[in-house]
Amino acid sequence: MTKEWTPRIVAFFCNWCTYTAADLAGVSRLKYASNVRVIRLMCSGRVDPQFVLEALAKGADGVLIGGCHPGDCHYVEGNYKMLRRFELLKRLLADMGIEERRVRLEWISAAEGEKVKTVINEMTEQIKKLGPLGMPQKFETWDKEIEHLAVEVQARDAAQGPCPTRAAQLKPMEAVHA
Amino acid sequence: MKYAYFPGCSLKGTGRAYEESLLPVMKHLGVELQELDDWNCCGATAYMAVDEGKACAAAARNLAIAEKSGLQQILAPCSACYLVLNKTQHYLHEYPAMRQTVSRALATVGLRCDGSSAVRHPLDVLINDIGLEAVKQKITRPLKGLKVAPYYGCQIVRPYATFDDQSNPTTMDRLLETLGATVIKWPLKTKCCGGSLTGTLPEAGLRLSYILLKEAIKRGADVIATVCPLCQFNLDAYHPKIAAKWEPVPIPTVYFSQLMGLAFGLPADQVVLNRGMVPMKPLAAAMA
Amino acid sequence: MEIKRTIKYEADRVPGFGRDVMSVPGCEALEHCIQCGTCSGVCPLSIYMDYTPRQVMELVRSDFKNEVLQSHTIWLCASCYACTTECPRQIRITDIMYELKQRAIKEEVYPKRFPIPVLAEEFTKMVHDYGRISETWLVTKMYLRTNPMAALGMAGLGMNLMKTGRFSLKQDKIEHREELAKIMEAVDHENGKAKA
Amino acid sequence: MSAKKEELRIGFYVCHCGHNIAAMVDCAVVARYVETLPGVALSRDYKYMCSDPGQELIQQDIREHRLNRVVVASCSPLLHEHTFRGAVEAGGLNPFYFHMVNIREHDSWVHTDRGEATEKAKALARAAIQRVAHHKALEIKKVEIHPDVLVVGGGIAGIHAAMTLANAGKKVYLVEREPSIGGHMAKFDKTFPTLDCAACILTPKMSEVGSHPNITLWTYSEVTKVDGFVGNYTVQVKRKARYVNEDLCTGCQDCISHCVFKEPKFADDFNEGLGKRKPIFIPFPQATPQAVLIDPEVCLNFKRNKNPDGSPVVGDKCKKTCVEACGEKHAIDFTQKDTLQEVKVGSIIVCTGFKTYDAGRSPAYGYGNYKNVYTALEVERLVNASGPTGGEVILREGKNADGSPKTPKSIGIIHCVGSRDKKTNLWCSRVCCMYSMKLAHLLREHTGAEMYNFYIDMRTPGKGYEEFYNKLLEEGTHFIRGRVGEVTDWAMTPEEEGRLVIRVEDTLAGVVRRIPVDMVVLATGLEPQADAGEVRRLFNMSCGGDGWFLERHPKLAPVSTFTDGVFLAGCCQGPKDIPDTVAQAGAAAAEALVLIDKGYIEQEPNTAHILEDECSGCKSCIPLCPYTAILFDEGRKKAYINEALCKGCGTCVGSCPSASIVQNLFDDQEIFSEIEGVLAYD
Repeated sequence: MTKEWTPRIVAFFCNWCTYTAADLAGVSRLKYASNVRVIRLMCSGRVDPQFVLEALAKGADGVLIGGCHPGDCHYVEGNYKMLRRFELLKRLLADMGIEERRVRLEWISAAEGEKVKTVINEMTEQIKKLGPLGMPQKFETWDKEIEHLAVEVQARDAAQGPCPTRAAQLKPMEAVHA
Repeated sequence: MKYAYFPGCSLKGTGRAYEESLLPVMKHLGVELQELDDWNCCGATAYMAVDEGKACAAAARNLAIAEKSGLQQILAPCSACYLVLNKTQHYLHEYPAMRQTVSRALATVGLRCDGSSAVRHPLDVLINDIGLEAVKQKITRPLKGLKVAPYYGCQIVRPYATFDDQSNPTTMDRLLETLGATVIKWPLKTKCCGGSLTGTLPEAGLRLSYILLKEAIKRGADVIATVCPLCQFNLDAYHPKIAAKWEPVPIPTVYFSQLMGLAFGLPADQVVLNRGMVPMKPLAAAMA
Repeated sequence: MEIKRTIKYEADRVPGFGRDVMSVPGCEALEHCIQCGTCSGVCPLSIYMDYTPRQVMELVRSDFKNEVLQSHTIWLCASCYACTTECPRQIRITDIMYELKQRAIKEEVYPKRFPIPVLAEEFTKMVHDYGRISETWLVTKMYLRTNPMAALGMAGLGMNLMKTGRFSLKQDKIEHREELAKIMEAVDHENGKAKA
Repeated sequence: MSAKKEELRIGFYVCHCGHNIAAMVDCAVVARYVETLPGVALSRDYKYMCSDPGQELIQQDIREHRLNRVVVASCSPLLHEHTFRGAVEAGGLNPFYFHMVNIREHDSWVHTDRGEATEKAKALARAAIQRVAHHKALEIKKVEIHPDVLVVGGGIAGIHAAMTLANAGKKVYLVEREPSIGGHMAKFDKTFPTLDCAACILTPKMSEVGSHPNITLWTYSEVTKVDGFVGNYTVQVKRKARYVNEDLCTGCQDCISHCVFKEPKFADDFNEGLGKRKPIFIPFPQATPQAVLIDPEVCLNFKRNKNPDGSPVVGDKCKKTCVEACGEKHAIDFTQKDTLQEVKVGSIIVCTGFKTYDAGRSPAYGYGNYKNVYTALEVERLVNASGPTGGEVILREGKNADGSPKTPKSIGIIHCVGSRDKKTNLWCSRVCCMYSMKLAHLLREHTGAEMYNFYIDMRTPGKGYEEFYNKLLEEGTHFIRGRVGEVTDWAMTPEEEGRLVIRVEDTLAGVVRRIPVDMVVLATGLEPQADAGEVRRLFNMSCGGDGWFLERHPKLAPVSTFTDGVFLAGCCQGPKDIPDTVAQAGAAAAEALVLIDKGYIEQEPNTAHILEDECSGCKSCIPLCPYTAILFDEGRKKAYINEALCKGCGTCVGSCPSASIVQNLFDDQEIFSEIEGVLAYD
């Protein structure tokens, strides 16, 4: 396709505030970028960090999480729980070299259809500037590199026998995984 | 305390009494004012009517010079200058296209304006930076018995000023009360004096000045206190014409800084009451 | 009795004029106007206007460009911003008036010998030439171009100014006039580029 | 996994919704695309899926094509999920083998490029197809409904709702913050457009409430805490001390006449401060309950005897002539304290009303600055026969020629004060045009003054309202279309001297006018109560951007909220007049009756449960649950969830480190496949 690249954004919206706000944006016929795909959850507290990682791994260039304003959560404080997890998640993503601006948490109440529009448009523009994240492609390259490495190691092992130091180093790693 | 000082054209011309009285008062309060190097006219209300881009660029040159001087606070006593410099700041912040045009134009002469400076009015500085307590300390001759109508005019409170209420400003009221004067309550504090229309279209402009003078007298004021050179000019210079068209309304109009100088006991050449065309007799009588 | 047609045909409109004005920075909110008349109610000069400020707003929105640019209203605005402050739809009416003045000057459709646009032009010219305004000169020039006889009536005022030491025939000027000229030129260049 | 056992046969339906979807999404393309996806047995596009034939189509297909999953791409699930689940169930499938895709509110209505919108619809549909494969058959649970109802707010809305329920034989707790019920309506003189006397129609209803055996009336009380959920709310009410025992007081008011204060001295709130009352008082003659109360801020007994921390104590520095006058009734009790009371109810109707716009926020109109500028509510009291002047319209300032208090000869009423203004409130307050005309009529009747009404647009959309406008025109009231610029006291002409001058553009005539009047009335708009934010949190409701409580759906669920079992009525939901308020209160009562008479509510089965084998017993989920639904089995060292308490937020699921908690309808597999599905496009 010759079309200009546009980012893919996955959004997790809570049923009571942000999803309703997105419905309101629709009813009000506000216009915004078509890049976002919304997944409805009952509460932003349901957002498992794995959802965010999974979305990025499966090709999303950004993830948007929408919940009720602090103090307004339909389930008392699910949004606070999300906020706490979100801070940790941001650190994790930073360690993985993923730009902070790709993942965004917004409080959008049921009445703020206008905000849904602004946030989605803003985020689309921002991520356009950042460019594609391309995790699936990266995984492919990494897989190839590892395959390549494995072949090389096998070849070397075949030639020299297993490396004693490497085996010794592996042990504590395995212990960690256990 | 040190501020960049933007006098503007009027304070060097017909409104010189404002500068002549304001500078000694500020000095007396320990405030240092450094006149902007080679400042140019702000553009006032006339330039905006001709070319907005150029008007903004011309005003922005002054902001750029201030930024270069390292002083982040610009004192602009003239209402028109205060408004135009503020408006320019707002436009540069709000409209990226305008910001681009202006910064490119300034760049051709090696200037830049990032909008970091604050444009301040003397009333704002007196109330919020210096404080009325410090002003009180300097009073040697309280203006007891003097009834003053505080007249703010339009452009210091509208539409950008944040230091006072847009409909019912009170900073000058509080200042005058601190000086010991009695402040007259009247609903015309922020009504238009006619602006430049007194010259261009006298029948329309002078009527507004006449109403102000008439109502001030009706409510028992001895003197009108103003913050703007154009207001002062309109309320001071056209008395013969107003008298011919309606009725004589003999009440003097002085700058608030002149009243401050008076209360501080500064010498006559720093209070410059002689610059007014309407006799200051009521003032002198009230003071006696 | 002289009669004049007052009906407006579609051909009297300049389609797109309203949209064009509303696209100018500061003039966007005009589309929210509910024609309540607060602007006229607070305007100290509305009593002299041929169209009230509210009518000007509607004429702009309905593309009646010629009526608006030739009206006295835009020149009577003293920029007191009362309308802008009081407007319930936060329309910056004063800024729209400025925009209309600019267009009238550009298209040279303002009333001839009308002192207000002449003053604005002379003012601008003086800023260009000297960087500062000398009020006495400015006013003199304006009277010469509009109504020389009226200048005589101002003699008394001149005398009074002289008596109080506020009259000066010296033309004040800035040092770096070439710098200001260069900035102005650059703005023209930028604007020309933008339009091209 | 069940999906593996049987062959997956998904039926997919994309709805045109007339042109609403079809204009921006190529429905046929979407249907053809979905047809190619694994597991899809059938894919159709259809004009109106929610219509009877549309639902019939689903049922028929389930039977004829042996469908075991259904996906509908149409509008928001918040609108029609229930409908389609019903259709699926009617077709013989478990209703939860269904998923809905929102391609209207989230797609066709918000995008402008047909290609992009169609691509988005395809991606969303694909996600649903992948998701629905993992759906499981679930059972709907029923929760019992407690038959008692709490009504909060005793204005006309609360009164009507409470009476409706009580007459249906239900027990009602009516809680009112002020010392008497009646609300704003009790302050009005007449009601538009019929001009019947407000007190005459309200007072009988008030006393009925006071004596109804099914109504427990708690005035001078506030709800302080709400726990629980639909069917089972526990509500805590603070009953403020009135220092008078309501049950013993007969309303004889002897105490008031015998108070040590010979004359009323303190501003009277009920009369908008225009009148005065004593420290012991009854808010107004028709107050319900008919019981006096004491204001401890001004009562000498409390004022002269205070603890060091300022709290009142009973002392002996006042002669307490009131107690003497009360005699054997012993109704006055200086030792009374605020008390907390707890009740259990199944549903709640919130009717907390409005407050009027503070006219001081519009300084151009001079309220507070010029004494003869009044608010409309003040004028309601002024023209009221039981008001502070006995119904005589006399001005705060000025004298007639004979030295008597001044009566106005001309009056200007300014509409839309604080309303339709971006700087204050953007909404139209809906009642001001009508009540302004009512006041114009009454003021004219009382004073014979020349009446001017200044309006922006005249809004009379009600039965008999336009006719009322016409009646006012016939009476000779001047209607000037123009929003007033300012009210001042400076004069341009001799006739303006000493009067208030209204400056306005008469926009229909196209001229600016100055109109001198003796009295200005500001038709202040309606605003949410100052504490609407706290009340909203208390009952777990939502507010619109303007601060009014948000109904569940503006058209189809106008008295419901997003919290089941909590209903709205009256002006707390938005400005409205008395007929609309009463209608809404009736509707809210009916909604509560539906719940009560059904006896149970069906609960969405989106609760969570713990996979015992996976649970590591780390307890990290336990403090996360706001409903304390998660418990710990110390013996087996495993957590377990009480599904009756679980509300289905999924917060514990999202944070379980061993992924051992599963939420029905939102389990990990379902969501992961949805994520994969939405990203598989291009």
